[in-house]
Amino acid sequence: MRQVFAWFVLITLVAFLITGALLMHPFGYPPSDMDDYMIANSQAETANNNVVAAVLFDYRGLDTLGEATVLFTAVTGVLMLFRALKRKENKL
Amino acid sequence: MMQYIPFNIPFVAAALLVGVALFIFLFKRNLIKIVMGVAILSSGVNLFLIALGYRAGGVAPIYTATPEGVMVLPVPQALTLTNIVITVSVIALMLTMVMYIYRHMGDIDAKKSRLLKG
Amino acid sequence: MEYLTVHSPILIVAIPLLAAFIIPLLSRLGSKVRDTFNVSLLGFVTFLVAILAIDIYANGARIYTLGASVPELARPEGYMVPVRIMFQVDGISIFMGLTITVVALAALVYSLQFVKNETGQDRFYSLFMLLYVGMIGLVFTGDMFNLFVFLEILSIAGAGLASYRVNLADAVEGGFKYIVISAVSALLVLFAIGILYGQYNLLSIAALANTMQFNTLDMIALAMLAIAFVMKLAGVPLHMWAPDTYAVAPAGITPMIYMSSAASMYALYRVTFTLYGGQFDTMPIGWVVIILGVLSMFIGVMMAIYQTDIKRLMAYHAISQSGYMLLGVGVGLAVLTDPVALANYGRDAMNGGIFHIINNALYKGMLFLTAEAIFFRIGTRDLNKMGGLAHNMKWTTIFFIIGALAISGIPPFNGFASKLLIYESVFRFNPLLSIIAMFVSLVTLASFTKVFYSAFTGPEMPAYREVREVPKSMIIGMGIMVACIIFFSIFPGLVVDTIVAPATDALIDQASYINGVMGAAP
Amino acid sequence: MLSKIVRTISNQLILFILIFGLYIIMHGHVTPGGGFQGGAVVASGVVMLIAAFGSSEIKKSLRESHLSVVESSGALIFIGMAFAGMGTIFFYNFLVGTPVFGGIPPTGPNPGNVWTGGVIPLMNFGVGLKVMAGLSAIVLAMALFSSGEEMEE
Repeated sequence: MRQVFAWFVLITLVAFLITGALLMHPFGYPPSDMDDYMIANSQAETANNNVVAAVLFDYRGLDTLGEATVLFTAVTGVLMLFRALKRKENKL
Repeated sequence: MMQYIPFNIPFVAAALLVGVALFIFLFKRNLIKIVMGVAILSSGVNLFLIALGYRAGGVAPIYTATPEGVMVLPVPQALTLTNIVITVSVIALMLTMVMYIYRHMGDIDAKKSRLLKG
Repeated sequence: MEYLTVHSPILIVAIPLLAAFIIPLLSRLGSKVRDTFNVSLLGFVTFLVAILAIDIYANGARIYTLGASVPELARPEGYMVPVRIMFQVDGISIFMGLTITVVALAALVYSLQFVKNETGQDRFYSLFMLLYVGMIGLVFTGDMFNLFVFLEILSIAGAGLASYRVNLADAVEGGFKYIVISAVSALLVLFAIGILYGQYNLLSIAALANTMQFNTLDMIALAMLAIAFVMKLAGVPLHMWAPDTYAVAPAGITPMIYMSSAASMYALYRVTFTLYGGQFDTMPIGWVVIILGVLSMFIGVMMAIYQTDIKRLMAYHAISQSGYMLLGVGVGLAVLTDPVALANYGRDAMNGGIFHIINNALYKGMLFLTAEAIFFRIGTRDLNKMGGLAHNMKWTTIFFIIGALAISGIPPFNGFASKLLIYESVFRFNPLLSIIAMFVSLVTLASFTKVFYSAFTGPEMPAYREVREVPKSMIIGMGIMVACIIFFSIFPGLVVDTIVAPATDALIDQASYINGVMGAAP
Repeated sequence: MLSKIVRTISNQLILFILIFGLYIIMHGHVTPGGGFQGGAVVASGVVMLIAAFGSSEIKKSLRESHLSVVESSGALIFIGMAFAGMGTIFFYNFLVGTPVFGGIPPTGPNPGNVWTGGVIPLMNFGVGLKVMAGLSAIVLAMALFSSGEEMEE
């Protein structure tokens, strides 16, 4: 029963996804209002040849800060979990 | 939109990758496989994002010594980079937890655990 | 002061972030310095939130565009779409911001003594700040992808903190469950963002709402976003992770993880009201939210009755209480396109649902803290092994009684105020839903009476004769929340008018959210 | 610990990997690459050393607490550059037009000039430090844990 239900969920979701994929804009011809601005102005506004770097660190800088924060969070979490539990009585 | 179907193969491929990941989450109970499922799901999303930004005949959006011509969209590349780093972080933390679960239980099969069964 | 007001949206996010980066360096100076730094810093952030709130209630929503030459310049001059990331703080954002900040302050003060004897404290506090940053950024941001990034920050920090007590197998498993659910839901969100981006080449919420065409793809994206956020807020068909994670997380973190569920609820509201609001008929989505709410209420409380682990019991009650919020706001969503019904009862229902978020954050968070205080002293969460704790833990007992009465909706307390709003308005929408809500409230009361009798009353048990009251900082942490509960209980009308009504207006008024970025409507 | 051949070769290779990683980091604003990619390259060099010499050998010269400090400072450089723009706004690129990395490249394709980009090269440097230290710390901690060694607090 559980298996049948799981298959049902899976097939429904994949059908949704593939419908979505087929309905997308034609591959290779995306709409590009926002990106055209960045391509045209990144050199003048951010003094930067690499448009991707301009997007990463200037236009969408907070995302990159967030991304760096995610990595920091993960490293902090990993090191916190691998800490020694020395000062506790109930060790592993 | 039907006339574009042959050009939409990359999007369909991304959707299928996501489907593979969903299959893993629904049917597999080995914790390492679940972690791999997250990685595959993330790859599917990455492929989807990168495919969104492709422009036919475009070059990389970097002006240094580049040929003249239309450039592919830069934003999806930035989003993909962000998602890659985020996935690395998530997987590192997940694997840490799997290592601890293995140490506690001597096994990484979720069926043997009281909490992870559901 | 002027400078602080202008820049407060970003400072509220960036200062705790800076603190999280500094704490590993700072803790070399000793734990006293670090603790003082943490508390005073969060106090300063609370002050910033307060001045931002005053400014927003006086002058309306605020836009802060990162990296532009002036904060209000959401779009580059002479260009039709926004390019940069912006923070867009309106009534509901600042409402969530206030709630999160109060809970975080109480949880931080509580944690000071709680983790005193553990190792790895500097990283604990670092992650605590990051969890706070994730939540506050999630509610402030006006950009879909930025929302995803903050969702990931709060998920990873929450999962790391949930398995803080790695020597317990359950803790690691609870954390693992949480991170799997979070990763899957976040990636679903990202897929939906990809669909929206591919169609409109936009990422700003306001600009997307402005150009939304409501075609099939948009509906698929909406379904994915809704599934992802319901998964994250532990609505009932997808609630499996919540009891496990809430039960194992250390004290101080459980209320925070609970708040991150509330932040996901905010994201759900933001998507359904602001992104997909407008001309589109929201009746079916409203009914989906209502049904989710009723299921969460009912199943959550029914599961809670059988629990013997005090924190699992409270976790199921948390699920059940989320149902009230979904119910109230769902009714508002269902009648969003019907101005008469909206004015008659829809607005009241939403007021009730939103007021319930802050009430619930306070008393539920407080109850989690009292449960963890018991665990701290007697080392078990099993209700059958407790008894007679009222003799030695007087403050905890009083706090527990206040929280239990508030959560059951007993009249003088704030839980009653928000539940009454929900009952009255939902009754006019559909009487059956209101009756279910009252029934759930009664069962909640019964369940907490059971906890009270088995844990606190009865003769002093010999095993717990040596149990003392918890340390002072833990009492202060709980006391902050109790003070807020009592304030809200005495002045519910004032609170609803001051902070809840602007939040409801911000959700309903999609046009002004869009105009903030896109300029006046053509 | 692997064989002597592997150890000798990785000892020689690490230098090139470091230089290549630093090149990718510092040219992030001109050519493809940047802090994340370059940091990952350097971290992969550290992983190679851990694989070749074994984690207990590496631990003698490279402690996670040191890596943690490097990581925090990288993050502080990044957020510090963002805060430095606070005179105008958070994340404002205030160095454009100043003598420090302030050159503005001509519009359109050009040969590229490292002395451009404003705060972006500095941010790339901070991110690079952070990523190399962070990823190395994760791998080192995992290697130490699986070889059963206790970690410092």
